[in-house]
Amino acid sequence: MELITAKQIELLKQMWRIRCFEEQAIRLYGEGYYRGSTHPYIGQEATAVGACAALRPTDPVLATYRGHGVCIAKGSDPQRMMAEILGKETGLCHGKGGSMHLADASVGFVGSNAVVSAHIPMAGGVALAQQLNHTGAVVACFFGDGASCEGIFYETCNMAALWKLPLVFVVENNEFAISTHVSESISVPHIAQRAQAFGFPGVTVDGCDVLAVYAAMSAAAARARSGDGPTLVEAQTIRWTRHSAVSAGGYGAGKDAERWRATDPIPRYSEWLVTQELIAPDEPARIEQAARAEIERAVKFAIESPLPAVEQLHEDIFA
Amino acid sequence: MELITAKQIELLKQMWRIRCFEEQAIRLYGEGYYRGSTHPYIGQEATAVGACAALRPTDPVLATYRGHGVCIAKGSDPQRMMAEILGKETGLCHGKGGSMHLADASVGFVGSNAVVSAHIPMAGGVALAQQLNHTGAVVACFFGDGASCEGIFYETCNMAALWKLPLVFVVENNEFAISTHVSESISVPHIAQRAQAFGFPGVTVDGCDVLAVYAAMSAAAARARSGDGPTLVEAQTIRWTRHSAVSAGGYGAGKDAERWRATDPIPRYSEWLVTQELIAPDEPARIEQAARAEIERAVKFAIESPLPAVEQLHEDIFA
Amino acid sequence: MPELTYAQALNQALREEMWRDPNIVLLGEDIGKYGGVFGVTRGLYDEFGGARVRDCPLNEASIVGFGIGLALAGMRAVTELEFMDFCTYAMDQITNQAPKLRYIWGGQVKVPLVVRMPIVAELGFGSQHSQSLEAWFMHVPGLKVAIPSTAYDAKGLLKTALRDDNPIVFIENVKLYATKSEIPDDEYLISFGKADIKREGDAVTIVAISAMVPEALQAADELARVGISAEVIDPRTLAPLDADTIIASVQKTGRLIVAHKAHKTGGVGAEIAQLVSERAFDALDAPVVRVAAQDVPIAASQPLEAATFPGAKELVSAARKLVNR
Amino acid sequence: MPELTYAQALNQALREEMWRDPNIVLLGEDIGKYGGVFGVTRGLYDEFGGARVRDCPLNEASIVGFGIGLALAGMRAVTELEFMDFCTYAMDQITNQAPKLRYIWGGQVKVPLVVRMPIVAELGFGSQHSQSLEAWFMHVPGLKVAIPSTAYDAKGLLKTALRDDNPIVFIENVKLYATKSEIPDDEYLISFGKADIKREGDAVTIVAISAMVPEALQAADELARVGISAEVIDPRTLAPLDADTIIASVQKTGRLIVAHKAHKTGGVGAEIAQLVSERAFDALDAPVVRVAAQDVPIAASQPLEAATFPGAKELVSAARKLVNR
Ligand SMILES: Cc1ncc(C[n+]2csc(CCOP(=O)(O)OP(=O)(O)O)c2C)c(N)n1
Ligand SMILES: Cc1ncc(C[n+]2csc(CCOP(=O)(O)OP(=O)(O)O)c2C)c(N)n1
Ligand SMILES: [Mg+2]
Ligand SMILES: [Mg+2]
Repeated sequence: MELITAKQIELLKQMWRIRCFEEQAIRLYGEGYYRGSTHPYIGQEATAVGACAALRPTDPVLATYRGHGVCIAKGSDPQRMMAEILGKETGLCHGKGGSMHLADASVGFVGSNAVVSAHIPMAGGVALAQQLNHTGAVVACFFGDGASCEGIFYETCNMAALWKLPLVFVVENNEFAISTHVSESISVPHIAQRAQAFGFPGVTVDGCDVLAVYAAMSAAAARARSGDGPTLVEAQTIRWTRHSAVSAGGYGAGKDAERWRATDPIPRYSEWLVTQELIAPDEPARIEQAARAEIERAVKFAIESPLPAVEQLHEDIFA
Repeated sequence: MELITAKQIELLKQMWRIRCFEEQAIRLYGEGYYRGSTHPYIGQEATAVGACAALRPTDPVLATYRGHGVCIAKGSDPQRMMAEILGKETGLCHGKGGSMHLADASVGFVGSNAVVSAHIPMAGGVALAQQLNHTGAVVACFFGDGASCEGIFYETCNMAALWKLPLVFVVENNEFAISTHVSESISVPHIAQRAQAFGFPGVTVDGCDVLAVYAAMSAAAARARSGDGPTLVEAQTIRWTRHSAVSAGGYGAGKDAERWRATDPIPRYSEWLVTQELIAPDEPARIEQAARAEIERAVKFAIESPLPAVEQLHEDIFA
Repeated sequence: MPELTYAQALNQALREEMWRDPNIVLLGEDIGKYGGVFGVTRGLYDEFGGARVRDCPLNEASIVGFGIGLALAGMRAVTELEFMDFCTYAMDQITNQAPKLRYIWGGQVKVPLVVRMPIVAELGFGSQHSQSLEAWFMHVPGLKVAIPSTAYDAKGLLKTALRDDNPIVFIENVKLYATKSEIPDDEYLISFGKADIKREGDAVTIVAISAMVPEALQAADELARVGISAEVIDPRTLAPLDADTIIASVQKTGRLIVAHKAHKTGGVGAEIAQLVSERAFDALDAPVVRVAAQDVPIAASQPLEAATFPGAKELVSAARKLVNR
Repeated sequence: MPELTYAQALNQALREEMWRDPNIVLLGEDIGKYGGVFGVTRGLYDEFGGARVRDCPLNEASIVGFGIGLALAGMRAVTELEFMDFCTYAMDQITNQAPKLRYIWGGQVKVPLVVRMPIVAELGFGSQHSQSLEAWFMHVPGLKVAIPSTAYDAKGLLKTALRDDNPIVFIENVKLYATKSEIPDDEYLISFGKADIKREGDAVTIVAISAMVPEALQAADELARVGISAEVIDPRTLAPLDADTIIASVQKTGRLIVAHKAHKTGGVGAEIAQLVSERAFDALDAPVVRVAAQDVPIAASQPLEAATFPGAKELVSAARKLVNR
């Protein structure tokens, strides 16, 4: 599936939105605008953006507490996202979810889950619903390398394979759980290899190359849509931050700066767009500026929004 | 590893003990000597006997509620086993466990578990203890095809592979869970294939051929003992009975009689022993008679044994 | 009116609602061609097909997780756990996911999910197959908990559950599956949060759960013979709980016994007793009495199992002691 | 005496016992080089090595299952769950396996296993990371449950747990990890089943659990200013529970408040209240009062979270109402 230029440029815009959004989310946490924790997606932007670009707007997506990137890539509104993270009434979830529980059903993002892997069988069920209702939709389920160790991941692989569900497992392999390196938690060199046990394809792709992710995801989605069942797409990526606002772990501040620069998906893709003469050399800077401005508006909106009234406490428990 | 003749003959004796034991367990349930349920091992004898013969007496073994066969194969006392099934004070567990919870620490059988797959990570922990204490022992964990779908099985595979534990997974693939055929519950043709996801060997063997099981298990045990880690041994077998005293399911009474006769591990192995001239042609019959007599004594012992006193209720909760 | 067993009544409720609502999908182990380990889904596979009555591999956590996913996608899922004890494999999905997603996502989704699970106590299955764990679920906000004791209630409550857009833990009882009620030919529903007075009396109130209800009725008969008039109340749902009906009864009798086959410590008896103490303290002539299973793992051996679970006998002596206090 | 934080005291208990007993092995996520998500195991990896302080993949059920296996093989396992909420993944191992194996196998084995898990309430983590689930474990025969509220108690109880041959759910609290106690240089143990009277008083008894203990002490100060003398009791272990100390206090005060951050319905407050009602009914001048979290999922947003959890303020008003009843 070929990308038209406008969409190719949109990929860069989305990566910048995510980058700027996460920088602000980190800053606001540091300045005490919200509590709990936040799990930045910086460095991994190409995975969410490339994968979601290969999906249709109506394709449901599920992700983790490290879900801001996927939420933006799926097309949600950064203003309501930031307001949610700050626990505001205007947030996507009226402040009840916070950073780890973003969801936006209006764009098919259902949603972030804070329990590692718990959303994987749910993604299977959402995919089963698509199959039963012949919607033609494909479901994408994002999760990490660590999550791929939880039993329910394998259980869902087996069921999805048995029932040939329209489901794509997207493993965001950023090399670490919190502090545990994949070499200490996964007994094989590539997580994609897990798929062999279930009889469906597993592919490993450079998760910092937005076009490579897009291509792999397009193939997986096409396969799922045509009724051939699930695919496991392992995106090898890297996170630029500590695990979360609360937990260090994994990459040490600075010590990996070299690798970060080398793998940074944004300049890499910017340069590609420029050399392909799809955009002018000064366009990337303008795109960055636009993203910064947009996210600053989102921050302003979030900060100025009201907190939920205590009356909300008993609302939305039962339908 | 070559079997001396005495041990070769012992394999036949063990299979007959199991066959007769289960026939009596079924009869006693039918006659109301005990409640709950019982899960016969008839048809699968070669798997437990062949596998345990490849282990040392000091090698710990864990199994399921369908565990009478493994318990006998590991060398436990049929009298105390039958007494346990009848809930008697003289039983292995003083009647507290019953048919689904047999255990005999004195022979390294620790033990049967009634929750599908729950014992698999425990087997991993027992194996870890062997490694940490350099005992040189290997742990064997028996479970069914259905059990291989539970998440903790895969979790344990990953940990056992990471830590190169002295553990052998023995899948008793009798084609059905309760009523669900493997083709409806497992997305690949051979359960042994699951091992590929974890980077250790998986082998499929004829579970009705006691020597084939013995050979596969010997290789797996040798590998584990030498520090190379786990192996998954899939024994393709077949059960002759309904799932349990309570649940039908799987093979229909009679309808599979043809296959049962064809795969019956006992005459098959008897004939081999005779043709190899390891035993006289009339020896198998004598072995059967001896087994029948031994198990009848066990039944008599169990029936005549006293029930536990109510005072036992509060004993053995805490150490 | 035809007499149906508890199991048949559940089956009828499923069948009627599946005809009514094509969105209902069943997930579980052996629920298809086989009809369920205890026969509750018998015939549904033939009637509705394998797409809606789905045999699953053995993986309880994912069965419930798939059910939640179906619900998130606008369908209605009914998941069966073969024995209540196995809810431990699906505990995260049942307690951290299903009852919380609507709230944490600010009302964006509904989770119409029924998790059916039978108690299998007193049948000699032993420690890992004989537990009554309803107290765990009563402690989880966002969950509704039904625990019917008769075929009639089982059908009416399950039909209501199948029209409710929220996650429901539906607790059945294998010991009751063969017990019968007259089932009206006309459709009926029983709303959650309405206790049922199974027998009227004025000397002592007995609140009984699940298999303790028939025991309580038997005890009431025996108590009547010695001149003690016992009122027997079945809450039928624990969440929501109809405290008003219980308290009204206690206002009348002044004495309360809460009876269940779950272990005594931390059982729902504590919650119900304390609720009544909080709201009707002055009406109580004596402390609330709990009749419950002993706090020991459940042995397979018959005499030990019998000594673990209470029955009509224990209820009778508790009631006599309480009344003659 | 040196002052240590709750987290440091736990760390010291682990270190001392690991030196004392070479059979102790730690299993968990991020507990090795990293020292634990909340730092409780800091330094133990360097001191005892990766064989005894084992970083595990993310699979809680198997982490606890491996711990049980180690215990069955004669070792002693300590497993850490990063947030109490994740016990839901290991529920079968914690409740159907560890506490039952010795019993169902007729005493043939011992299961010396400590499952450590911290409550992480009131820190804005939201619904799936903020629960207090102690009531679930109190309902399971064969389990011991510790839930210390001070650094001093945490160390003494954990050391005792590490010498006990039975499965123990050890409930910590991240909100308390930074609170300090003076820790004696000499070794000390605190036995299970001994409540601690944190403050003496004669007008009202407050039984407080975990993070409610400091709130109760603050409330007692404020109550003292208005002339109400409150006695604050920390049970420290819920199984076994020291009911005698609580009842002796109620005999004196005639009034009882049970306070915890767990949801009210089905919480341990119900069990403790009903136990006291059963055994000291006539000593109670008023019904036992429960001060507990609201029965709603826990929101991340600060004002909603604050409205969910009780604190000293709610305790003070509850006590005043109770005393001036
Ligand atoms: C069941 C469960 N266990 C542990 C945790 C704590 N925890 C939160 S994130 C995390 C690491 C997850 O690693 P990975 O799956 O690789 O995702 P990443 O954070 O790297 O994106 C852990 C252990 C949790 N939230 N849920
Ligand atoms: C967790 C759990 N789920 C379901 C059951 C009910 N059950 C008992 S045996 C069984 C089938 C197991 O099949 P398999 O693993 O193939 O072993 P087999 O009985 O064929 O030897 C089931 C579903 C159980 N005991 N535990
Ligand atoms: Mg990761
Ligand atoms: Mg099988």
